Amino acid sequence: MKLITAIVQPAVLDNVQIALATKGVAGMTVSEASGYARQRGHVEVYRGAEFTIDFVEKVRIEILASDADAEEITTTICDAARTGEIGDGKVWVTPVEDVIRIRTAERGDAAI
Amino acid sequence: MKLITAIVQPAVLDNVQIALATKGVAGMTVSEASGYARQRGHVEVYRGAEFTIDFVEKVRIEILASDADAEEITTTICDAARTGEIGDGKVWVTPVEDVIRIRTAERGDAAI
Amino acid sequence: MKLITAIVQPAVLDNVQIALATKGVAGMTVSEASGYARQRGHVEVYRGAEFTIDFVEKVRIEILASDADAEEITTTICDAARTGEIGDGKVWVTPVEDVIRIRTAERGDAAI
Amino acid sequence: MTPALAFFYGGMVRAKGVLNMIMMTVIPMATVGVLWVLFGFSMAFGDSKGFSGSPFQYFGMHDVIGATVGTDPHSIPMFAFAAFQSAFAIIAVALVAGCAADRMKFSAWIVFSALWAILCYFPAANWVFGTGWILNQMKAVDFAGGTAIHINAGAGALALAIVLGKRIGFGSKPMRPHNTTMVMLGATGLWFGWFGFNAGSALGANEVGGWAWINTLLGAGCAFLGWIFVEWIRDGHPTTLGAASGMVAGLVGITPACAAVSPIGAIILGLVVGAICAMAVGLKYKFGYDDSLDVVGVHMVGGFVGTVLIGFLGDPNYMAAAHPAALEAHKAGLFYSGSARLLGTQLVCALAVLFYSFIVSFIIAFVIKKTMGIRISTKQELAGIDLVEHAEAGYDLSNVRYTSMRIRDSLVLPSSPVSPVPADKADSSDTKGTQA
Amino acid sequence: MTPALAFFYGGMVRAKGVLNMIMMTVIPMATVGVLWVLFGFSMAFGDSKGFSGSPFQYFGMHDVIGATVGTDPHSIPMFAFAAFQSAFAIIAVALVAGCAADRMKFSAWIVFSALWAILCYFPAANWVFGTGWILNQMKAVDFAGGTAIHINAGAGALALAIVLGKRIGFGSKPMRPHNTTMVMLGATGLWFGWFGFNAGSALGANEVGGWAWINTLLGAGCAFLGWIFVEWIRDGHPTTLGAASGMVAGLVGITPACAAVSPIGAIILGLVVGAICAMAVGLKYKFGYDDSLDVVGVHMVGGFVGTVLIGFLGDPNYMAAAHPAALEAHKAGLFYSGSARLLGTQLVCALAVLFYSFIVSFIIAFVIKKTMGIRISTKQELAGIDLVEHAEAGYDLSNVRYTSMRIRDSLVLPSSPVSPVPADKADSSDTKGTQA
Amino acid sequence: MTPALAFFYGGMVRAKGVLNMIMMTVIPMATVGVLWVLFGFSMAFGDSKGFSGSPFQYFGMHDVIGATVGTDPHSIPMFAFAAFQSAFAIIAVALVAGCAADRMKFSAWIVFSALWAILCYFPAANWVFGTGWILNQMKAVDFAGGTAIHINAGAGALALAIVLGKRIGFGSKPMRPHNTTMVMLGATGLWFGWFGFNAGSALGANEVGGWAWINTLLGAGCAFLGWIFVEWIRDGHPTTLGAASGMVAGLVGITPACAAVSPIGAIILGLVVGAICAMAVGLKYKFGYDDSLDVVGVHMVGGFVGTVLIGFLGDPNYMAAAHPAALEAHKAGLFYSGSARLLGTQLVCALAVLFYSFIVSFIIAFVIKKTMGIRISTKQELAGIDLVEHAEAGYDLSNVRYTSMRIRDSLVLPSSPVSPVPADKADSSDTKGTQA
Ligand SMILES: Nc1ncnc2c1ncn2[C@@H]1O[C@H](COP(=O)(O)OP(=O)(O)O)[C@@H](O)[C@H]1O
Ligand SMILES: Nc1ncnc2c1ncn2[C@@H]1O[C@H](COP(=O)(O)OP(=O)(O)O)[C@@H](O)[C@H]1O
Ligand SMILES: Nc1ncnc2c1ncn2[C@@H]1O[C@H](COP(=O)(O)OP(=O)(O)O)[C@@H](O)[C@H]1O
Repeated sequence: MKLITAIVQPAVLDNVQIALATKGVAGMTVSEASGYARQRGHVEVYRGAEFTIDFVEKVRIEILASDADAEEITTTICDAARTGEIGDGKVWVTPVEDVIRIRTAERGDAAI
Repeated sequence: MKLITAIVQPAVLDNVQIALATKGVAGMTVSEASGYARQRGHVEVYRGAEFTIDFVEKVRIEILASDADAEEITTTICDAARTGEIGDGKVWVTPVEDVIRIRTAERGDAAI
Repeated sequence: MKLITAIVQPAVLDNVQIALATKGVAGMTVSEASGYARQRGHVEVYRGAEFTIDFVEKVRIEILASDADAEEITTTICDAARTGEIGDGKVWVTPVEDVIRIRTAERGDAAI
Repeated sequence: MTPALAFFYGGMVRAKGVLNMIMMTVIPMATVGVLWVLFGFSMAFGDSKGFSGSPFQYFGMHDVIGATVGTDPHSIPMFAFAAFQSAFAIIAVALVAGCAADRMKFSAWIVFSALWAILCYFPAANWVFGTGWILNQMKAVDFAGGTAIHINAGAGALALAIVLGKRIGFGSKPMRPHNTTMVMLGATGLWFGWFGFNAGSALGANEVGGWAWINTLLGAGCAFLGWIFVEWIRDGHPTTLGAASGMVAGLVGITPACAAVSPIGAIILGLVVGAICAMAVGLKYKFGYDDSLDVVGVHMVGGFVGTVLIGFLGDPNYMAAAHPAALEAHKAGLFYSGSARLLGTQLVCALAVLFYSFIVSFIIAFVIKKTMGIRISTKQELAGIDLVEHAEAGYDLSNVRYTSMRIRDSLVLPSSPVSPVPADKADSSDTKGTQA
Repeated sequence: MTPALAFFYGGMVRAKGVLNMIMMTVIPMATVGVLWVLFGFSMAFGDSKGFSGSPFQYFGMHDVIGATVGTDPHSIPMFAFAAFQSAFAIIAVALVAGCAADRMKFSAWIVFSALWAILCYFPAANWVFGTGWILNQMKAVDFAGGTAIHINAGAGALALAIVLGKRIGFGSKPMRPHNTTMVMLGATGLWFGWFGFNAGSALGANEVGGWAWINTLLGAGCAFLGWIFVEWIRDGHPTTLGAASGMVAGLVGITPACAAVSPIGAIILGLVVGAICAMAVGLKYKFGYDDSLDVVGVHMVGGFVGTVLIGFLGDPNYMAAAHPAALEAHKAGLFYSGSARLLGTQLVCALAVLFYSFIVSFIIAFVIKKTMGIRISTKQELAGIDLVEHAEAGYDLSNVRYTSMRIRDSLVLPSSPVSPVPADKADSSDTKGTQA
Repeated sequence: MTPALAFFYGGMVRAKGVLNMIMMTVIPMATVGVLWVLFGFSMAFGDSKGFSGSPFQYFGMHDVIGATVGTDPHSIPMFAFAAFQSAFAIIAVALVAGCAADRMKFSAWIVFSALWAILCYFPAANWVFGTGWILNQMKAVDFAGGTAIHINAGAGALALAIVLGKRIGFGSKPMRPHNTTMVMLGATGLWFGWFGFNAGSALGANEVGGWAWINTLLGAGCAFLGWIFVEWIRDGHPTTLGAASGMVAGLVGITPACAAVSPIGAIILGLVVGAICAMAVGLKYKFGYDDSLDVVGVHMVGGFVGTVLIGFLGDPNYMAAAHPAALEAHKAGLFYSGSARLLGTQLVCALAVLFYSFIVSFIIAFVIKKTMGIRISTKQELAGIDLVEHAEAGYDLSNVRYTSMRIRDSLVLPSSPVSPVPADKADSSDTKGTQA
């Protein structure tokens, strides 16, 4: 099994969600994150003192997938999240040794 | 070494914490997350317009464990987090190549 | 490729960021977390009732790196994040099978 | 003023219940306002019929045009007086809401609060401010409502808290205030409004208003000090929640006394009330009733202590102008006159209101519990009362929106009596019961 | 009062636009205040020159020292009267801002609001409160500004919303209030201030002020009830946002009527206004104009309904004291006199102000759009208007700071006319246009 | 009013220090209130003994019953006057707190603020409002406290900031306001209250009150404009924090002048004060004192500019009614009379208060530093002052609770003089020192 982690722009979350739903992806976990790379942050000014907010808001999406589905999900996310502007983010895939559904204690692919 | 990641209901965090403490688990890292799967979100109404909050609040728990302890910790979490209702969440286990305790620069199992 | 995850004190984030920048690390993703281990939480009192806040605020840093750079980045983070006090946190390294830059669909080391 | 109470209370609950607490606190501005104008004012200030004034004398404010209150050079139009007194009626009822955080059906609260206004406040206002026995037979001193408002509301809250039962997790799960700055906003707003209540009760910009103002400042300020001193000694730290609570306790305590004591008396009264209330808020854990936001510890105890302390601190120089009848009947407070007559009177009146209110409130709450139901379900309580009773969330500060939107077809005109609510969201019995 | 509006509006937008909404609402306190003193007061209360009073009669408040307003035992200094009336001018303009959330250039708003004050509010104030036709020729009843303020502002908001166009995502993306407690803070603050407006419009602590106060309480309270009843039936839940909206709708509706109707009339008026406005706020989705915070649904509709209902509910007993000229000219409301003359008059005046304001506002907005530009760019709107127009964020509640700091060299004295702004942050044309 | 200041200040600090800032600002409502009644009023308004009034003349408000202030048809009871003036005393002291964000021991602040009230404010109030030299010998113009309150507090803040030293990270780490909406809430609340201060200083609803009100509106509004214009030119954006700061700066500047200048004069004064203060807040970075929330830049500078501008703008038509003695002694402002006598007088008085306050405040702060200690430890400062001084957190908006609860056995009655505080949480010396 695989864990697919994507860091995307907050504005594309809807898109990704819909694209995945049409591919039949059952579930995902989402959390807030801040990123720092090519995309520049912004400047705020308080009583004349300048504050540079280095980090840019992002959303982290995590999806557990069977080995077979991983590639398709990855591509789907990338396509749905692409705006073509700097800051679109990254997707990465890591190996998972075991998955358990807490409610039923099912394990492995059945638990996804 | 392993990284055990659990997505659980916020209300069971206490339970999990106590259960792990009794098994002698030394530490954990917790963060907020939102999930989306079988469990339905809720509806809010503002001046007659309906808003569906798709995502449900969850807590992510991350625990580093030696290979030997991983299975027991996983089971402990699942047992402590189970309410039997849809939305109980998932636990997964990923391989970790190295762990370092920042304070002492210890590495590997010693750092957990 | 590797994913380096660090849990550090919020106050050292600046330090880590600068240290990594001088080593030429291009990007990172940061999020908020709470930790629980040797370091004790604090006590608050509301109308005479005592509340123990068990968890301590931490910052999670995630960095994707090529196999070659991983060790140097890990050490850099540890050095920059060390205050010597309990609660300095942990760094761990996990294997990554694939990385994609969403904007360009580049894969692998090129996407980091 | 009542809005200030809404923020004082709202800040103290958890973020998932803030809107419900605010709603419970502000709804009397509508319901009690209407009842007041219909027959409440008449019950309070109409000619006494024993239990209360006649509800029909000024029904719907008829016969009020042209009428005045007070003796002549200082008389004011009865319409203005009714307007001023409406604020007291509303806040008295709103105060009770603090005991019911996070678990009471909103419809049940509307019914409870209306009945409580009719059966507990309007009569008590008649006794204390109007034509009734506390003011006129007993000649007790209660300038702006220590008994009628605070003891009354506090005892009602105690009864309601007992009937409601405890919140899930009371005493074991932490329920800390979600926004202490909002608590402070409310407390200072109350202080501000209280100057109006207490100084305004002098019905004119005269000298009594001047010292009522000074004493209100001192009473609240010294109770604030009294409360944080207890905390500093007992818990090691003076807290902001304690400061806000102390202010309110002091306002409560000085309410009956503000025209009858000297500034030095107000300082003493404030310190005593603040310290006693700081200790009294712990009683709920000892006795196991979930008076969630300490209406009992602050209002019942504070009002009681303030009312009784007049029996000690009532100063003849000040009472001569503000309470001549009481001065004549009972002499001054024990410390000035050496006589306990005033003290006895105060004690009797305070206890009478306390017991009356407790018993009547208990009966109202109990009847509601047995008929329409008084509490939301356990599942709803865990989901959060804002969501299930009001379909809203107090805050949305995140920049990430995990939300989708749908415009109701029925937005402009209702399409059906009850629009469908997801079954797992709210027991439909809930909302049905209250639409009648 | 106007600050209360700023919080009522500010809480309703998303967290990324709260500061801009507050700024748009408070800036008239400065700009309109200055215009008022320069020539606005004179246009409103100077001797009528047909369209409005002469702007030069009291230019810069000259000749106001020593002048009084009202007949003698109750006269007040004209300076005090001008001060009191300035609050009406400011809030009327500020109300319009609610239609323009999240997308209007701040410089364009400053220009629009100043022109709107001059061309729409000052003349209308003359017609309704001063020497103009609605008060003096038509002898219509508008005690505290249902037409001049609310219909006027609502119609202006409708025009501005149409010229501005919709927010990105209007009707499809959810835009829920980021802080409903702040909305309630604003609504209750408005209520508090409105007591001052309505009771104060009696220009003295007299009996008319007394019933204006009572009616303001009832009107707002009953509209609050009316609104949440509609929600309870239609949507299944009474909401806090609905409660706050109902309060404001009721205040709007009772504004023209508060001295002319009986308390029972105020209860009816409140319930009707609350229910109608609760339905009217959905119209924007039907017709597709983005009146973001429902200035039309609450103020235009509420003001209209309140103004027209006087034609039914105007009670001769109350009008005799407060509106003797209207009573004499038109008899009382339809329900009392059986005559529709007052109703007709009210309707004509309400519609006249509505159309005048809509047309003039549309022209002002259109001219601004074609000249200086009225809307920020799409990219800026997505980034959030607080950031691009004000270089600020409303909240920073996290304990983690992803921020670095730089002290500007030019901090004390400006070094160059326009300091460089990162090109991707703001279209420089934006700020340049407004520095002139 | 003082609560409004608490929110103005509280919103500007970081989330970890908001409660401490609020506490520092509100504690004078208790402590200074008591001191005022005990002997402060007497020091300020008793018969002058050179340095100040006699503290014993009205000690504890004795001999105040029946006394009045003002000449007869317009006289008011001395009790009411004392009540009104207490608000000035409290806010003057509270203003100083803004320089001490995030690092001052709460116990040290209580001591400092009490001593500052006694040694700096009560005498200055005597000089300016009472029987002392600035009003009576110098015949300077200071209507509502530009010197006694603002210059005084600003100079005190400068001294305290220097003695305290900088916050950790001052000038390098960003310390942005955690809640700009709260800042605006405070600023607009101050504006609202200031109408009461300035118009109320006319001691009656008369014409002087009318133009004081108008001028207060214009002064604050124009300084708001002045400030954001400077920002727009210098930084490229008008900010909400700038708007709020400008309002307050304008209120400060117009305070001494509001009865002595014409509305046009108030507009000029407002623009000048706003622009100058917008530049002055940068001085702390140049000179390296950490006046955290710009008490110096806003209050000292604003008060100074306002006081001195009267020397230019004092209009004989307005001074005739409000400041006849000053008009007679010095003629009007330079622009009207061509004489610099008034200007010179204003300058001398402003500088005298400034130096007096700076020196005395410095000594008080220095003595506290050397005796009980004035600052929390570095470790405590990093942990956040709310936590270590008050054992509280301002906000808990998350739905996830990482918390467990314990009911203290000692909840009702203190079990031991000092309950144990975890050693790593607070230096025990801290709390011990202040319980005495
Ligand atoms: N080496 C990295 N490790 C982890 N996250 C990264 C890394 N590089 C970039 N990111 C994440 O990806 C986001 C977008 O990266 P950026 O370089 O700005 O744009 P793009 O991916 O379009 O080139 C960053 O904000 C950050 O969250
Ligand atoms: N494929 C998945 N990848 C990542 N997280 C998932 C996935 N499926 C479910 N989750 C997480 O688990 C939570 C619970 O899942 P859900 O299907 O609602 O209940 P249950 O696990 O009890 O069947 C979700 O809210 C989500 O956070
Ligand atoms: N087994 C673990 N799994 C995951 N995170 C851990 C684990 N142990 C510690 N941590 C994280 O590391 C942080 C610091 O750990 P702690 O033991 O308090 O200090 P130190 O690492 O300096 O010994 C914790 O707050 C927690 O976030």
